[in-house]
Amino acid sequence: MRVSKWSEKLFGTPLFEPLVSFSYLFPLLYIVVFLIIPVLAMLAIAFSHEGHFSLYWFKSILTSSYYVQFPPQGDFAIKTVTATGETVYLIRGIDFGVVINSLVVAALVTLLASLMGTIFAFIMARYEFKGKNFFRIALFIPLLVTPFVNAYVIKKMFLDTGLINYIFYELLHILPFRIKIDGLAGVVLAQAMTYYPIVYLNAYASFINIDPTLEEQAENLGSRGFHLFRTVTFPLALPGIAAGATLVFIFSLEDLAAPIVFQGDPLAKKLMSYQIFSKFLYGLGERSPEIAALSIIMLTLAVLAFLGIRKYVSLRQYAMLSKGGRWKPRVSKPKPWQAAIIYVVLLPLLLLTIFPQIGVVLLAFSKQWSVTVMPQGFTTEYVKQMLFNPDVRRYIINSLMYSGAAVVLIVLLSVTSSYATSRFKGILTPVLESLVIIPIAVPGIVVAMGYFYFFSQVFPNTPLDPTNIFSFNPAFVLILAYSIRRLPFSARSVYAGLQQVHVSLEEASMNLGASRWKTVTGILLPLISLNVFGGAMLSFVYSMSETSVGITLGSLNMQYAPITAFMKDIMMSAAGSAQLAAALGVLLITVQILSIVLVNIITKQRYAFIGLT
Amino acid sequence: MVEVKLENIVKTFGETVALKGIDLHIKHGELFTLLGPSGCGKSTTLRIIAGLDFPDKGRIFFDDQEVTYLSSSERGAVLVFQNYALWPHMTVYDNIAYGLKIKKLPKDEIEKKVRWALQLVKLEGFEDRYPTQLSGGQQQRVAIARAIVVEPKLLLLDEPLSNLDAKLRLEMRSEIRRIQRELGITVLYVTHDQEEAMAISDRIAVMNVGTVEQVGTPREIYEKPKTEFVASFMGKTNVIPAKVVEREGDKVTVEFEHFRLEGVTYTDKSDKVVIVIRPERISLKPIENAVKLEGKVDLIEYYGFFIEVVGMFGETRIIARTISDKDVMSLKPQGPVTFYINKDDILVLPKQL
Amino acid sequence: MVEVKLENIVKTFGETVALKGIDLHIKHGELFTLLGPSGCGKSTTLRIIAGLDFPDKGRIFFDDQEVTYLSSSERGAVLVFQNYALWPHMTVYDNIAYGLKIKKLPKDEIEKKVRWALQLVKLEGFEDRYPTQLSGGQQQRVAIARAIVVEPKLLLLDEPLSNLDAKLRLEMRSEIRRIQRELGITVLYVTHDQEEAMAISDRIAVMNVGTVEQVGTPREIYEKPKTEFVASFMGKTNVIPAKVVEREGDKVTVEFEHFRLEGVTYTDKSDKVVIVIRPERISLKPIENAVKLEGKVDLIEYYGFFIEVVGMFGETRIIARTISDKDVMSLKPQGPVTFYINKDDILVLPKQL
Amino acid sequence: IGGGEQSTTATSTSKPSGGITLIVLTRHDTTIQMLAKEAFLKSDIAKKYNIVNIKFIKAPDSQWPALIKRGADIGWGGGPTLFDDLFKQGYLAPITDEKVLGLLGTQIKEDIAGMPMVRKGKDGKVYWIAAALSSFGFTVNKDVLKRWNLPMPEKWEDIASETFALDPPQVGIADPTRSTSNTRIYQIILQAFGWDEGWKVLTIIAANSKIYDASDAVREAVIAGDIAVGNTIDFYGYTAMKLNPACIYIIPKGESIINGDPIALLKNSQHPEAAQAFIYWVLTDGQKIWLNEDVNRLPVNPAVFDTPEGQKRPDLKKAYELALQTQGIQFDDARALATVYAMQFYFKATLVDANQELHRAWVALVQAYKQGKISKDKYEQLKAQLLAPIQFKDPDTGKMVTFTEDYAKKINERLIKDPGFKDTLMQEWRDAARAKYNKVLSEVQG
Ligand SMILES: Nc1ncnc2c1ncn2[C@@H]1O[C@H](COP(=O)(O)OP(=O)(O)OP(=O)(O)O)[C@@H](O)[C@H]1O
Ligand SMILES: Nc1ncnc2c1ncn2[C@@H]1O[C@H](COP(=O)(O)OP(=O)(O)OP(=O)(O)O)[C@@H](O)[C@H]1O
Ligand SMILES: [Mg+2]
Ligand SMILES: [Mg+2]
Repeated sequence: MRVSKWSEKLFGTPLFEPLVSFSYLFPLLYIVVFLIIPVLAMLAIAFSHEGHFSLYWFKSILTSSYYVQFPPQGDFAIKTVTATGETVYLIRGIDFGVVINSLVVAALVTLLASLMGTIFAFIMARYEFKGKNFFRIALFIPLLVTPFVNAYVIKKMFLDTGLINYIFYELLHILPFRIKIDGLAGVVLAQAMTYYPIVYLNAYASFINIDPTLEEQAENLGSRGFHLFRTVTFPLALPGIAAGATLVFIFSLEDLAAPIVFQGDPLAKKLMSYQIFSKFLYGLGERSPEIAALSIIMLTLAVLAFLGIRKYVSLRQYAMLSKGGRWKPRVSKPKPWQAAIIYVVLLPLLLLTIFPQIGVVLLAFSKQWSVTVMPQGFTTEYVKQMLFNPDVRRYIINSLMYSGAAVVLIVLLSVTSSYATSRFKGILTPVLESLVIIPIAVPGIVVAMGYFYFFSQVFPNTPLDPTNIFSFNPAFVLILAYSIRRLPFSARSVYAGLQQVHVSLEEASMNLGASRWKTVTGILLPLISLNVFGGAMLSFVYSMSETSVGITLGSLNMQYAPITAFMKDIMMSAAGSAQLAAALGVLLITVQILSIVLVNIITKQRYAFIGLT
Repeated sequence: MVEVKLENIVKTFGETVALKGIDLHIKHGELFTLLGPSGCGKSTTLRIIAGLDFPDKGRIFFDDQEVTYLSSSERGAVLVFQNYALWPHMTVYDNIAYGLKIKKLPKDEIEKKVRWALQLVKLEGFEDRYPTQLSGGQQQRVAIARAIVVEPKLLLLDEPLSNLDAKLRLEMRSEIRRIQRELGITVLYVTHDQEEAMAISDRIAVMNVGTVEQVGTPREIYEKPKTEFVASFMGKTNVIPAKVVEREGDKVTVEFEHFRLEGVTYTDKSDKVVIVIRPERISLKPIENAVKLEGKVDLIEYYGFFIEVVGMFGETRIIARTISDKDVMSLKPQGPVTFYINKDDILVLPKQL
Repeated sequence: MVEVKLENIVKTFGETVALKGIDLHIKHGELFTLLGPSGCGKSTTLRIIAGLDFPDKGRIFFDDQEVTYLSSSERGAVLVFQNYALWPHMTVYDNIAYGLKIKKLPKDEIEKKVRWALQLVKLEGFEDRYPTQLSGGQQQRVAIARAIVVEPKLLLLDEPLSNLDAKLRLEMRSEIRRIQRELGITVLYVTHDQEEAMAISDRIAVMNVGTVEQVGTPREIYEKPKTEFVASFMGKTNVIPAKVVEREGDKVTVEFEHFRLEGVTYTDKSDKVVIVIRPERISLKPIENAVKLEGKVDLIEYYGFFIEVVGMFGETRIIARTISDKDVMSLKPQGPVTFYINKDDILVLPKQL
Repeated sequence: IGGGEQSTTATSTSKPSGGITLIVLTRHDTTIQMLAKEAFLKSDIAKKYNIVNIKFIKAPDSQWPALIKRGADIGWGGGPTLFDDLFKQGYLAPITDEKVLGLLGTQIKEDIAGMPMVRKGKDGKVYWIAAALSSFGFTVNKDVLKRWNLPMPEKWEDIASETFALDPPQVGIADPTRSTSNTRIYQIILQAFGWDEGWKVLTIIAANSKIYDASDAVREAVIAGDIAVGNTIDFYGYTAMKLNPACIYIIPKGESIINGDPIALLKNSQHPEAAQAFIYWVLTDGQKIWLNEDVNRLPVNPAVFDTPEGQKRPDLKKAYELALQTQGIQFDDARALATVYAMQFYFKATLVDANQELHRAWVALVQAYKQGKISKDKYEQLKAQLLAPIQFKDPDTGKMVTFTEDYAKKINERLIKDPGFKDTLMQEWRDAARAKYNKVLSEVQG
């Protein structure tokens, strides 16, 4: 056989090989067809005004003070006095207009999450102290995703009659007045508390990956304490921290749960994600150019943040551990003042951030939670209802099935794409590499809208057509959405696994006469099975708790709705439903803990829950 | 056993030209070594012969059959990777049996052959271990057994010893030699270690940035290097830039600093030359008919088996090596020293860039 | 410049005893080397001297000041790590200036000193590069400059050359030697390469699993090893297990296979011994008063500068090394061979475990 | 769960292929759906008609016609406006089942407090029947009222007053584009006060309020003590009272109406008999659903109060009797329908989206007046300015117009059909409203 020029160019294989071409083309086409085209096609209407191509909608958004408002309006905090004579400070944040608010919130959340994540990561990586194992476990807890209920509990905590005021105002008298946090401030708080472990995990990995000799050398030259941290440790960990921070930025930008929970305050609604969501749900079936334009702006911001940081991170990814270096982690006992900070400041902070999850569990077993500090009464009714009511069970089963099916696709996609990108250097390699990771940067609500129009236009009057509400079955659309949105988690894991398997193991097999197929199935897959498994588990967990697409497209036919659509529905409807939602939250938490434990036991490694680079 | 011919093999990777037109002829049952510095194209050549990469130009023959575009699995030239590439999820037995299973041999025949290979590499009793449970040397023997058991026409070894410590390296070297002789297969061996190449090879090709500079027996290459590069690559040697100032037939006079060496053999046209003198050919005791260089001692380094005296001749450092303590007794750093060199031991070669 | 004394240093890591009671005395301005195989405790010793680890027992003195529990930043013994530990986020200039900035020197003084250090390691013009933009050798020089610029009392070098290729290693070796001499600082050097140790050191301490086996000049250690371990660690040598069968004062008769060597010097009480003979001390030509061993040729290996003949004496392999072609002319594989050994060149040492 | 019913339990959970699945379009929330499904599938009626499953589809109003065309069987819940709209467009089928018709006038009154409980066509046929009663009013949390020293509101004007100009706001209402009950409340206000005056009342209410996405959230906020007063439908109020004794539901005196929340047979039903059997069940046995602790609605059929379950809810019985005596306004359904979308979007653009500015301007104005920083005249003038209708450019004619009832009628349908038109208009409204509010604010401050 002669060398095939185009095969070499595209796929990096001089002799055309079907399996390799498939590994390139399957994930490539899948992502193009089910992500790029739907999203771009839908967004295209943003460029039409009165039948012509126009930037009208962008202009009108960016010049409307509703969307962009300088100087900002409103008071950050308002002081009021109740009839009982108590002073209450209402903290809501100020209004920069929808677009800038989103940016400001995302930036603040990123900043807060980075600060907290970095501090926790640093003490965990560098200090040995009593209760460290408690910290270690507790730091995982905020990562457990319980859509809506989580933010609901946070909102409750920061009411003027909530837990925080109870502790700091009533009990400890530290606060001279009550505070109540609402509006954008509430959103920032809820998101920061939810997302900071993402930075924590990335920062922690960075800190322990710093070649200890780099710090020892500085110390050896006379540096210590904060100077050492500032000049050596922190700059070296910065790429990892930045990677985590970007994820937080994007997650904050697209988050719906917190604005929905804080919706009572008009400010909390002045966020891009909420605006798109709310208009989309109301105007179901109409193609609003204004939402499309807003979606494009949001997508652009997310993608820019993402690409920017990827560039920065890849520039500064230092090959940390050099050959021959000693691997002795720098861990020391905290000095008294450091211990004081750990126990007096960080421990309470940590407890605070895990309270939402605790609150969810309490709520699931309580009769009600209205004006009291904590939920009241004990009942197993809601948990029973969750487990035994056939309708509720159906939502659970739906979610399990969709997530399961999505994971099968995800495994196939991540194995093929990682195989192609890690083993071959065709011109399609960088394209595929970016495509596989890009879903992280596409806000879920944008995907949901894209699918809505895509499926209603490409498959009209079939069960795939979301406007065909009567017979629309969201199963297929949700599986697709999950498989795309959660692909990056698994793909990173498989890719990492492939990188650890030296190519020569495959070459040796082919060199001994084995075909490509036999080599992949007989040599490669067994070797990366743990990575595949770990990644699949991760994707599964995140599929189970996917909200954006679930609560929009998924709720169009409740018969086939996923658990998150149901949670959102009941959170906002009949009384006592917050408890049922919490019970479902407990179920999700259980699934997640089981998965993590399973992954840890089977792959014998602490799995970084979310990683970007 | 096979004869391998490479005709004008060219291979580029993007911008870098890895091979600039290689011609080689490896004979039946020979242990042939490619020797050269890192990045000169040794592995590339090997991989092209194994069918893991394909040349941009040129042709490859096994005996008289052209195999240039045959895929690796059809070619029967088996490569033993530098890192052994043992499959960690298979036992020693399964690793070795892999190639036979692919050929769909009957089970008992596989068993028989694997046993034979295990015996050959002296690893009986290790069949059920996993590669991680073996030492480096044992792993290498498994890799060789895995290659040999399929009875390859050609065995390719890519720096198989570079990961081993000095002691093990010596052992493995003779092992490879022994197996090659026992089976009489053609072996192509890659290394950047000149000592290893000389110890093991029937013939050596010295490579330099994508070209073959010289092919010959170890002795030919050590004693009659054809280029400055080959000379300097074969062990520590003195390479002194100089100029031809007079010619008489193939005898010339060359000059460096203010020293003149007369009547040395040189045939090339270029006037820019290097004088190559092996340190051990420089005597510290007077010898007859020798060129005499007077300078001062820069350094005396003791190496146990031998002693090196680094002399400064003007700005030029020349190293002399002796195994006799007495020769250096009278020398001291910065003191005077005289080097005696037999004219036959002076090699003048055109200067390379 | 400083004098370093270690008294009975013990260090354990969990179960492993890394140092079992080390005593060392390093003199002013000396280049002192710790030599030993991987894992013997060289780095641990160095780190304890640098103040990066603390001993479980024992004391450390710099001149007459005890520094055992001084923190690394106060100690002034600067370590150059094996992997250089250059900070990848700083330029060459910033890397070198780091230690000076900590001392809060005025800016222009820092500048002056950094320039001086750059010049010393011949890296002028590289100040603005990042470490990843440097070759391995350049990186090492930056690491050395960074250490030297703070004018340390003591410079500690942990296998600084192990990552370099052969050629660069030679260059760097003389560089280090030169800088050390120029500045006259005390240097403690760690390596596992005996050739490097011999070429560079004033004195060497040979270490083995947490203990110092011998301290001495390179020559003392090569020629008068006190233990089997030291003998076998200093270059390729023959170490033949044997038994003392007769004693007469400090002369004994030892036996291996069916060979007997009479009248060799041995003072230890143990009867289990090893015979240590350097290959180059074995002659292929008859010499007077020599022990004569008759066996057959196993292998002849050509190394350029010298040739090795591996002889089989019963089941025992003995290597002889010669630089003369003529000696081996008449030998052929599997043919007979006679090794001649001067009694003075036979070293009998008690067998170690 | 009764003892001898194993076989039926089995059929309700498994899915036999032979039986009938009824498709019910609804606006009822999940709890009601779950309760109804569970109880009905166990009933003798379900067995008799071989109904093995009920599929609820909770779609927004705008989607109902499409779903009816595809053959949904029953419409249940969503308020009379929606059902009258469907009736007008011919999507409802007349009820023929004698058993159902037999209930009318006997167990189920044909009108209550002046409002129809049964819709009859010109042909005399019955097109929808109320399955539950609702009134509209506010739920009040007395603890919070006390905490902020506020008077108990009794009428819409009370929450549309300076008293409630507070930070944080203590009134909660819902976005009309998301809440049918609040839409109905705003329609009531617009009819009770007249179009122009009505908008002023709505504006002040919005200025005093937190605006939630859905009415459920309003109720939750009152129960949780987040706000003192929330606009709700009656049964949310009753639920709140159950959950938090500090809560009380109040029907605004003389300004509310009693609604029947209809159930109807849909035009293209595939199983009209079975569907009507279900309707019969809802009107009789199924009335018990309303008595559930998590639902708390007023049944339309008072016979249910005589059952054992009914006797456990004297509170609801009392509420039912109160409702019968309610004096409501004359409410014109057709008129409300003619402007419903325009009203929703205008409300959304000028009062919801611009709520932040509106609230600030209003609170600042009231405080300035209370603190004596501005005179009464100035106050009245600025208040009038704040409440004055906005001027905006009609995208079609380019002329500056205001949002009159006629204009609202004119654009009502088009808003649904032309998203570009809607987006443009809403932007105009939103920006004009915000500009107006900001102007007042700056005059108050400056
Ligand atoms: N896949 C590749 N892509 C790009 N360049 C390559 C590739 N493989 C080899 N090269 C380049 O080709 C040249 C020859 O490489 P090759 O691996 O054959 O060297 P080598 O002689 O085996 O070196 P070493 O002793 O370090 O293994 C080098 O410059 C190398 O960088
Ligand atoms: N931090 C540590 N924890 C546990 N064991 C250690 C640690 N550091 C060193 N050791 C052990 O102590 C012994 C001595 O180690 P050391 O690093 O000093 O050896 P070395 O002589 O420098 O070896 P090499 O030449 O491989 O660098 C080894 O057995 C090593 O495994
Ligand atoms: Mg190579
Ligand atoms: Mg070491």
